[in-house]
Amino acid sequence: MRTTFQTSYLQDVRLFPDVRRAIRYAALVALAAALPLVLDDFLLGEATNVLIWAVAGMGLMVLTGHAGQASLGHAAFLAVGCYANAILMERVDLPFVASFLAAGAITGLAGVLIAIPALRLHGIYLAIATLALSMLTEDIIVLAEPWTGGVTGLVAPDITIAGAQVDRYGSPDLFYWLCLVVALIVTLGYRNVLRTPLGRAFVAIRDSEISAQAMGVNVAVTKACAFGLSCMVTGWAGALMGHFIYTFNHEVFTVIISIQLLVMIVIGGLGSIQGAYWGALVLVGIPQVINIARDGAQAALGSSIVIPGIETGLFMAILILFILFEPRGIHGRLEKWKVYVELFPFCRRDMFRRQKSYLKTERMR
Amino acid sequence: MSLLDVDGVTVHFGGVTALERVSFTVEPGEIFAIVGPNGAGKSTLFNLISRFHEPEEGDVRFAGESLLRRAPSGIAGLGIARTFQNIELFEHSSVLQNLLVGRHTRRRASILAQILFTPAVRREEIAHRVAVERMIDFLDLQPHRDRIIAGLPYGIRKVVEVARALAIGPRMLLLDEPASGLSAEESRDMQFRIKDIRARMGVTVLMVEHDMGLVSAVSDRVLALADGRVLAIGTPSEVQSHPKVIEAYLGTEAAAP
Amino acid sequence: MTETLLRIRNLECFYGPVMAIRGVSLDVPEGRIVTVLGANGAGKTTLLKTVSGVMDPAKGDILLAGDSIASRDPDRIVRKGVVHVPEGREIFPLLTVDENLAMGAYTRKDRDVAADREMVFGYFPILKQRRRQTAGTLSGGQQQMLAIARGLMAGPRVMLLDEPSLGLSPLLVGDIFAILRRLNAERGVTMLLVEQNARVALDIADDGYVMELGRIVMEGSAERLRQSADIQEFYLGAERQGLRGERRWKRRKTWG
Amino acid sequence: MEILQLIVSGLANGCIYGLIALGFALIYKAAEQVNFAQGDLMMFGAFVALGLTNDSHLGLPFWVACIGAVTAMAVLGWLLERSVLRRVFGQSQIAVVILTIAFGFLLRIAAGLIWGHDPLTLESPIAGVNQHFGGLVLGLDELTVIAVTLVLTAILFGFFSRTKLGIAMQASSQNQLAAYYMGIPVKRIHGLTWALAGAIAAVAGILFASKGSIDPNTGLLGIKAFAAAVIGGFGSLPGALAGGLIVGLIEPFAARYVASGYSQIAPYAMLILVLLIRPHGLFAQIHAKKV
Repeated sequence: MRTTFQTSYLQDVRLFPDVRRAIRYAALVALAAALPLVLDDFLLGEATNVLIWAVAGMGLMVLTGHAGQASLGHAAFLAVGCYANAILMERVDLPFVASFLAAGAITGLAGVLIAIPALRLHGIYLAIATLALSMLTEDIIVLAEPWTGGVTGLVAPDITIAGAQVDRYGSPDLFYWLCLVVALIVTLGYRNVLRTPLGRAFVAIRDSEISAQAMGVNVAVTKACAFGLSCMVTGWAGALMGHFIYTFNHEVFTVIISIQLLVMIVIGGLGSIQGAYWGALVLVGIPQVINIARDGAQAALGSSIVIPGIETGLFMAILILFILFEPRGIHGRLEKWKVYVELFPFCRRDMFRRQKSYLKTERMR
Repeated sequence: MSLLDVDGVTVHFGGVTALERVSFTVEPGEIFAIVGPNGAGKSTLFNLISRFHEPEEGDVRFAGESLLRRAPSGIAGLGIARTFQNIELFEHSSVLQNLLVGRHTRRRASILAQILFTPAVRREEIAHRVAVERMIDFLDLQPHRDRIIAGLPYGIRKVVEVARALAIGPRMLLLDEPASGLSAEESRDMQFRIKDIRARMGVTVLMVEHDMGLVSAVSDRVLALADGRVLAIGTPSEVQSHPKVIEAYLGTEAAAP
Repeated sequence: MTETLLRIRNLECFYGPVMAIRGVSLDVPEGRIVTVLGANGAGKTTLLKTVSGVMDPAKGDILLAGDSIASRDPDRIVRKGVVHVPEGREIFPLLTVDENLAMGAYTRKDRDVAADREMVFGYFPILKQRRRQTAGTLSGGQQQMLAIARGLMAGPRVMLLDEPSLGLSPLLVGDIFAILRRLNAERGVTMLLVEQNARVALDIADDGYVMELGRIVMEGSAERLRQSADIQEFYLGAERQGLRGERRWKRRKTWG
Repeated sequence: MEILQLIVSGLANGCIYGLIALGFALIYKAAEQVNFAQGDLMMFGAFVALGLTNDSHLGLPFWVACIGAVTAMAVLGWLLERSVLRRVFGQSQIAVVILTIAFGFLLRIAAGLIWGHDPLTLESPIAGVNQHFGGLVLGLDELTVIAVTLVLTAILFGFFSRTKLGIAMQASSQNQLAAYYMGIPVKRIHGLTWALAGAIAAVAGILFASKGSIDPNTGLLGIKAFAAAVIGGFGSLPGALAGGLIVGLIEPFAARYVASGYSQIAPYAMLILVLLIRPHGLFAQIHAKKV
């Protein structure tokens, strides 16, 4: 087992606790940046999709995983970001970078506005209220036809950055790099938040609101911050998503998407940045796996099998298995393996065994 | 001027009187204990100072300023820190992280600066670590520094809670039953710690405690409450020998020397 | 010589990776009060939880009148007459006092429940006054009484008591221990008592064990434990001011 | 007269929501779990009854099919608890929420595979029979729905407040550990609770399918019933019924007097409004925690 000796106060404060990890992550980023050189256009599109979902996942993760506020309505904020970006580019004629930033700001503001009434709600009630919000989104998009194009929807405008045309179909590698840059910036900002008072305040209100207050943490302001940051990032993901799918209408941002997003971060591992990426990988990967399996079955049986909703079904089945056998998600499972390897051969089976646990009512507040 | 001035506060909970015109003052540098039977209103008094409850009458002033105008989260910023009877720590964080939350009121950087992790934020973070490490040293928590609270024994958690409260850098520390659930040995350690907190950090201590051994060993003055009213106030021996206190709280057996 | 009712043999128990109990054996004779003393984190609560079945032992056996009850579901163990009164006032906060007591008698099919309720009210008159009140609105001391009273409603042969004095005023501690002593004398209830307040515990107990870091380090009659220098310094210390005084260093424990 | 007609059809619809909401409330009260699959259980129950009784399927007598569906759904509820939910016993409520969401999806896919995706109607003796009271036309189906809902709510209410088992259910939801200490078989009680919720879902499904057609997505109605349960205050049985009626009444009136597009929005807008005014619903059972 490797032991890190504490030799300075800086050690806890640094971005990476040790050099090894810094090198590992640098290699990972380099690999990600080199992907367009290796992959064909289809797979590169899928990789882009993973990055977009990971950004959305990080948006929800900060709220649910760290600040402990479960949301079943984040598709609404994807929609706000997506429409705000498209409308700003189209109607106000803003360049992409400006409209993208503004879309994040608008969505963040929307999040803060939602947070103010949501402050009084806890746990399951908050989840339900956000679910209702998600249900409303579809109808509101239809009702706000003058801006959103209603049922017909909108077409994502072309992106030009520094004279270069960034198009999902025309220049998929540029669009991929754009998404990669956004994902990296968000990841870095997220990591920074976690090692500063703001991130600690998030965790504090998640674990005990009452003692957070006694420590001087303003619960209302902190929750509003969490909602604001979360929605801002989700809005950015929504804006990218708009460009990725090219045309969109009210049917894109359904409550199913909200649920999928939450399920995704649970599978990835709640409370970890890596979890958002793992979850996105699973979410985007499943249809591909099914396609491969279907092609295989078709070749073997000679007839095609079509089961409607199989993607969602498989996704949900994976979710059930994860909650039952690895509630800490993919990230948690990997961490356990790491401990196992580091301790080998001194790792006991009991180490990760959970003792029976019991719940008390949450109706006493 | 008194540090804390509780002036004629009255609190009712659905017809039950929790506090009835209670007044007392705590002087700077004092260790002041509140005793009394269960349900006498001791915790209510603490929650009043923490602003979790609202008094119907009366005022609570800290260093001359009324607390009633502050939000619950504004109390720590004034320099009042507290612990809880049933321990309210952040269960899934390490001891170090818990203590760092105690530094929350000392943060200066804006949200944007925190997201960007500017050099100023870095300097501030290091200052927080230095302060917190000092607290860890002071209360002998080094072996548990990086351990998650959920896995710590009860006695250690009690100390962590005190450390977290001290990380605020308070002028007054409210301890809610610091020795409850501790063995005689641990309770004796707690006694030394409370004395050190006053002697070395100059913090005024206000505590609620049942263990009369601890109360008489550390406190300068004691307030006895029963049914929301003040029974007696004075030195530990005065209060312990007060007939009404014996009748309502100590019982005859415990009062016998 | 009385029969051994509860017999624990070589018990080992884990909290995740942490070994909380490291091979504990103890005997509780019928009709006696046995107390387990020990510092925090010594594993006393874990011991009781393992006996009552809410935690599973990794090794070892628990015998009730000769039958193994280790790893059984808690409800089966209650039916065999072992009732656990947990620490920290674990009551049903949204039910009334009466309903809480009715739940105490959940496993019983006989008709004496009403009589037992009157008996319990005899011991705790305050509960009778509050019988229609929601238990969550009781004061801490009353909740503690309710927890004990509820345990009695099961008509137990063995009561496992976890820190009944926690957070109570000295007067109330005296009251509750007087009631426990009466229960033992009048109804012959066998008790396994885990207590931080060593003085009151040794006062009512017949025998005692001392647990440290998951092991039994000392056992004997309550009288013998009271005489031990270690017990006096580490467990009765607060009550006897002179013993350690302002001395900050600690004597090494010998458990002789 | 038109208003009266709207009220009656709103009440009948509201009773269906109320019945689903009753399932939510029941599980919350007895296990403090939140079942997001209640709507899908209802849909599945309706399909089971349909599969047993419709001529194009098994063609059994209607009442046999009813009993069969209720039994089958009770077993399904029990199996769900036994095989899946019991494994997350003692973990946070959110785990159960997510598990039941996933289970709901699987039920929807299963129903689609077995009975197809086209809307089907249940051949029920109470469908399409009308009673005339003056100018008022009342369907037998609507009357049955209202009567069954009232009776079921009353029975469940009595069960929870009067019987030892009902109180034990409440006890085990409030403090699992203490319930165990008292010898209450908490896990078995959870199984029973879920079986009961499955049975109620089947009743709601049969009544719903008697009033109109069903398809695998009918389960999404559960979300509206969910809003109803929350409006009424989670864990309160009369509250669930009241919430259901409120949602049922608000829909036709919003459609009639505002605009048809708003009847979908109205229940959720109502939900958000209620949560803002009373964060735990109208009949909430929440107490202040002592620090």
